[in-house]
Amino acid sequence: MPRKTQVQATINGEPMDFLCEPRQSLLEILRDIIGLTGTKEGCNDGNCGACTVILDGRVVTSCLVLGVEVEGCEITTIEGIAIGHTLHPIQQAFLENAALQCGVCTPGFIVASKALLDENPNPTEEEIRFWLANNLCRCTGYDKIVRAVQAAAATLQETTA
Amino acid sequence: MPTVFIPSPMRSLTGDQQTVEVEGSTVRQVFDALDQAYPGFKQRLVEDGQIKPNIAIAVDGEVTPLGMLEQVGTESEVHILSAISGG
Amino acid sequence: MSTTSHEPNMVLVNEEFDVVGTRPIRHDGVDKVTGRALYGADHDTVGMLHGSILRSPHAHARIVSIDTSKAEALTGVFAVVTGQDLPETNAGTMVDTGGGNVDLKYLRENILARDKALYRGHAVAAVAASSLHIANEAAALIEVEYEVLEYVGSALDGMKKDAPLLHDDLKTNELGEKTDEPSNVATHFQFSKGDLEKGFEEADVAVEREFENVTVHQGYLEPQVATALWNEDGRLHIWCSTQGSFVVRGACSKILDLPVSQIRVVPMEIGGGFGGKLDVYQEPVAALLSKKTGRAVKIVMTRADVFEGTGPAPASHIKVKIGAKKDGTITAAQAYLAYEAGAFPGSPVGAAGMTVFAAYDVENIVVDGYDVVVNKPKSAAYRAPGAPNAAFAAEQVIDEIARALEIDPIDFRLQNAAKEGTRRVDGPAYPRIGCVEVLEAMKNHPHYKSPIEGPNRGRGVGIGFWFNIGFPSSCTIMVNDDGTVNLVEGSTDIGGTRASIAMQAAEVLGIAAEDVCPTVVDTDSIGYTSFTAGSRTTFATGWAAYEAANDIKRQMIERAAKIWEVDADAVEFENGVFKSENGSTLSMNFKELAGKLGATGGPIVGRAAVNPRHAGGSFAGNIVDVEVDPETGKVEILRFTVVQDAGKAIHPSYVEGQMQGGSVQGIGWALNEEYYMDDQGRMANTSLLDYRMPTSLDVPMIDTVIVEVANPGHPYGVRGVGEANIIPTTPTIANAIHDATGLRMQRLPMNPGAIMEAAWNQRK
Amino acid sequence: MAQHGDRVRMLAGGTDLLVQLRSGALDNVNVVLDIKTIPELNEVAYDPGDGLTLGAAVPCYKIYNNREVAQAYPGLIDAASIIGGTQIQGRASLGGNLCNAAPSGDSIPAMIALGGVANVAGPHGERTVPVEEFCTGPGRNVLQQGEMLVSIHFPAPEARSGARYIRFIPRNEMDIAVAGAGVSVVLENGTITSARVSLASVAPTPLFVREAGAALVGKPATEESVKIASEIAREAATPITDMRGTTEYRKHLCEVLTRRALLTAIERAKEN
Repeated sequence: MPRKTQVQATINGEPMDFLCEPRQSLLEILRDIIGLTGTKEGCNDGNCGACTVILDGRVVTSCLVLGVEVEGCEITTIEGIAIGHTLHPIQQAFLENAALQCGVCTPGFIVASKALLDENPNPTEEEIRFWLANNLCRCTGYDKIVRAVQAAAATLQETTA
Repeated sequence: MPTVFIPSPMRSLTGDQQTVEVEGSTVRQVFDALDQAYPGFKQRLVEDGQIKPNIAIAVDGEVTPLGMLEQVGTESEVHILSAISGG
Repeated sequence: MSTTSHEPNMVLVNEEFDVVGTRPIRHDGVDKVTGRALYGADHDTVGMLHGSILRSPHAHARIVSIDTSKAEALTGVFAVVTGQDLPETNAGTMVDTGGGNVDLKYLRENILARDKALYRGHAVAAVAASSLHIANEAAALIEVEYEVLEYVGSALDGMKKDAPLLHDDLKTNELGEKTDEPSNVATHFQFSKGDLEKGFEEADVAVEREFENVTVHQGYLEPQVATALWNEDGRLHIWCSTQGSFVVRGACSKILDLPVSQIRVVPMEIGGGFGGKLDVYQEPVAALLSKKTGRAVKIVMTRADVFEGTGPAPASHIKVKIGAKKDGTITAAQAYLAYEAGAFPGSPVGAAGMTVFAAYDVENIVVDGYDVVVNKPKSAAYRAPGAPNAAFAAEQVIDEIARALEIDPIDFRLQNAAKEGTRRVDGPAYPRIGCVEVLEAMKNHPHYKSPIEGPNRGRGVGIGFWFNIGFPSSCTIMVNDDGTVNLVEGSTDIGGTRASIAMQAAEVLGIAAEDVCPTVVDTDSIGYTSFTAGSRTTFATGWAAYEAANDIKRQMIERAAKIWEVDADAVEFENGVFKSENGSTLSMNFKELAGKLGATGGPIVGRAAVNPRHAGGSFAGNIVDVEVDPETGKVEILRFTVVQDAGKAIHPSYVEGQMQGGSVQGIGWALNEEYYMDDQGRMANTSLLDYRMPTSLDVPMIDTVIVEVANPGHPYGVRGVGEANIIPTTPTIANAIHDATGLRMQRLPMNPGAIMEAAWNQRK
Repeated sequence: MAQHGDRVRMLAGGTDLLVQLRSGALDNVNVVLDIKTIPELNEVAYDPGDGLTLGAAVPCYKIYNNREVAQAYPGLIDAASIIGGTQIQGRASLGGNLCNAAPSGDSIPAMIALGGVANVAGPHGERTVPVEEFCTGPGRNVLQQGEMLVSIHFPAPEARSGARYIRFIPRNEMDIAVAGAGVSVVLENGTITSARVSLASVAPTPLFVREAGAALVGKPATEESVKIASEIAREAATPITDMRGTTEYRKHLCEVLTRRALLTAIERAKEN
């Protein structure tokens, strides 16, 4: 068995260190080693977006990042989106707009949407659809997801205005 | 009397009749009566006292989960279908 | 691309209720937006091993030998299993797993191949190891010697006289009669009514066309996963992603030859199914590995496994002929349906035969159906199984006749629409149905009234019918002293059914949806409940909740009577308040009475087990505008409206969600999705990059109209809504493409290359 | 690196490499070197005089989020902003895209059109390779054992120059080019003084169609001229029939895409 490396990273604001094999992906580390199973695996080749996390401020698919690559990095997963005991406006908007059915793609969509609104607080519908095109949803037809992101953008702008 | 709708592959048995009226207050009784009138009928549909696995019986438009035990009214329609897979 | 909704979604309400028809936040919502909800792959237990399955690289091959010694020798490997580890059976032993009758031999051989590998991806052996990486390495070390055989790539090839046989023991079944010669045709059936010849003689116009559907996949985002622990006490525990925990229990019981009492299935949250998670695949394999190792074993499929090793929707070859008079009356209709079952019998061709002309009142019809085994994965259910293939054919021929007769395509459908009393070709006469109401809602929609302008643009319409089913469901409800209730049920929640079931109980009890706490439990903890499929869950399990709530209501009335010292029949319950006239007016609301239960005789539990019949079919229709790039053949969906009869929308948001989701699956099916097979019968595009499901950027907002034609067979008039919505989409888009380009597309997918080819052929 | 010979692979964004490693396509590889930490491979150095030097490991989003670069090289942004999707663009680099040497690599025709030159370092020192000569076959490139791609250099855009990359895919994002065209033109009062045309997905490597560009030199920047060049591109293409399209269809797309790309490039040139 390949020797394991010790890696230190900040995950959802919490400094952590873990041992990982060079071949293990960040997705495997998050789910199997650290136990943050909110990040989902749908394809393991970067094409479904279910494993989306924010890595040093940029959304990536964690299945295409090696665990050993995140030494010293800041990582935000779905478990780190809520603000303390309060849901993030995007999470609230997904609930109110019925933007999920089976819910397995939902963590990836919420994390990707947060990164979008952090960068572009007032996106057009086309900008939302373009940004989220790396996240597949098979249940909703995207309609209610796009509406939820629009609603969340509006809420966030009210609160910041 | 209940009316039984004969599927085309079985109309050879009924001399091409598309519907047949027979006595009976359960599917079992209806099939017994049919077999009396048209011998060989039951053996096409029934195995060890049960409706054959790939056949479904509908009474008044609803496929019955009770099979041979299903009640049949005097005005009832009985249909013989091949069981649909999936849902 | 086309963006923003053109019209607000509409609900054509037929009856108002307090809770039913409102839009509360789903009970499992918070867990699912925070990542806390536990899905199959999230299950972990102490000492759990990881399984990996070795699959056949060939579409059709005899298994000469399997040498597992190198795999077993690898450090970290705990066990290896092959088809020899499953009990042997002869063909013809039919068993009911709860998912319908199947041949036990075929059921077992699909789990692990025995003498032959019948499709690329067919499971041949499996390994349990301390890590997934080691399990995968070990699986690759298993040496299998194959004798590669000629494969059957399509239904028509399989029906040829000289076609290679998949099963030496398979004979054609015709309504109980079996042929003597072995064949790849598992079943032939014929439905007929009236006199077809006479019907076509009366016709002024007749159109006959042939159509090809290719294999497509449900495309659920969560791959199949199962963890099994075969305990030393002989009990088998399975944690899995399934649409039916009791069906998994039933299937594993038959496959492993173990009584159901010895199996407990825990349904984890499920990441989509659409019919594809009714059958078992790796559950029995994980069980065998657990038995050999004494440890829990988890097997998670890869995406390629999902495409090659689970059941897709079948390809088919369909011929449809329809005749009509100048005045627009359809006089005759005929269909020839050859469906691919996959490697084992059981395509949804029966349903296709019943639905192909189900939207129309036609006197003379003949439908012939063939279920043909081919060297592809055993087909599985996918949203209205069988019907979309047939609709792709029939709804295009209907469109062509309407054009030939110069009648508006909706008026033409209205003129011939099925109604209460219309007899389907398979015999049954319709109860109250909403076919006409759906067509009228389409005709009245601003989308249909708006002009379609601009070059290379076109509009299409189409409709579809699905039966929906009843089947058994159970429910238990416990009253808490704070006036809330806990609801226990067994239907996997695949799209908000905890809410739609809880809301029906809340309506009966006169409490808020939020005062019901619904939980989906394992097979030890609730009465038998059939799968989440057939658009049945809100209808049937909702009905069980309704009955269980009424059981509580009855007991609460008795308790109020006891407290007030009156007869039970002197107590009324209305709008959540118990009342009795006893000189003065006595009254207590549900919460008040709930608080008194402990002191007045103890807890109250309501329960119900139902097996409802009158599921009431659902009709759905589409209006679609497209633009076709004349230089590339690429189709853009400009505008999409879906109309469906929900009977009664319990939670309209999730009904809309079903309609929008089905529509977008239909768009993918129409434009891009296909199993692209190479010349060896292997799928070439086994990733989500190359199997092109629609992304958010490929579709516009999907406008919905919920029509409510109450189902007389349900207390709130519910008709299942999960399936009918996908049926009209492929032909509607084809009709729109024809309107835009004059091309009649007779093969799916209608991808850019196919459209350019059709355009070039038309010019030739 | 030297010691591992052909058993080593460089890891930049990993969006191709990790997938290939998992698929077993690189069974011989047992060492992966993360080169993202090397400063030179992350530099984005633009000078209006000298042009752009782009580190081989710079992820796409850092390219299109760079105002200066976006201003000066819209033809490069066309490609960088459509590789994979948002998440992929957070990792994938043009250097990786080039080394992966897929015929369908979206950024390669764009880089060829812009006259990009690869800076390669190895045990025997440094050398430069024009991008159009970098790929030698599907998944194969000119790198010798022990060599690595450090950066790609693009000359400063001339006045009245314009470039464009477009591809055709059945979806609107997240897809592999059925065919793609990267072009650039330089105008002088309405006449084309130089032009480059390159195609994706229609040959064993990204294809530099020198003769298509040559045919435009000295011609007026009109639809007629463009039509001639795009016909040459169609004839130059030698695509295979596979799940992404037939030979006939892909050749047809080469004409359509080259024409559309050239017309946009000319518009851009006029605005410069």
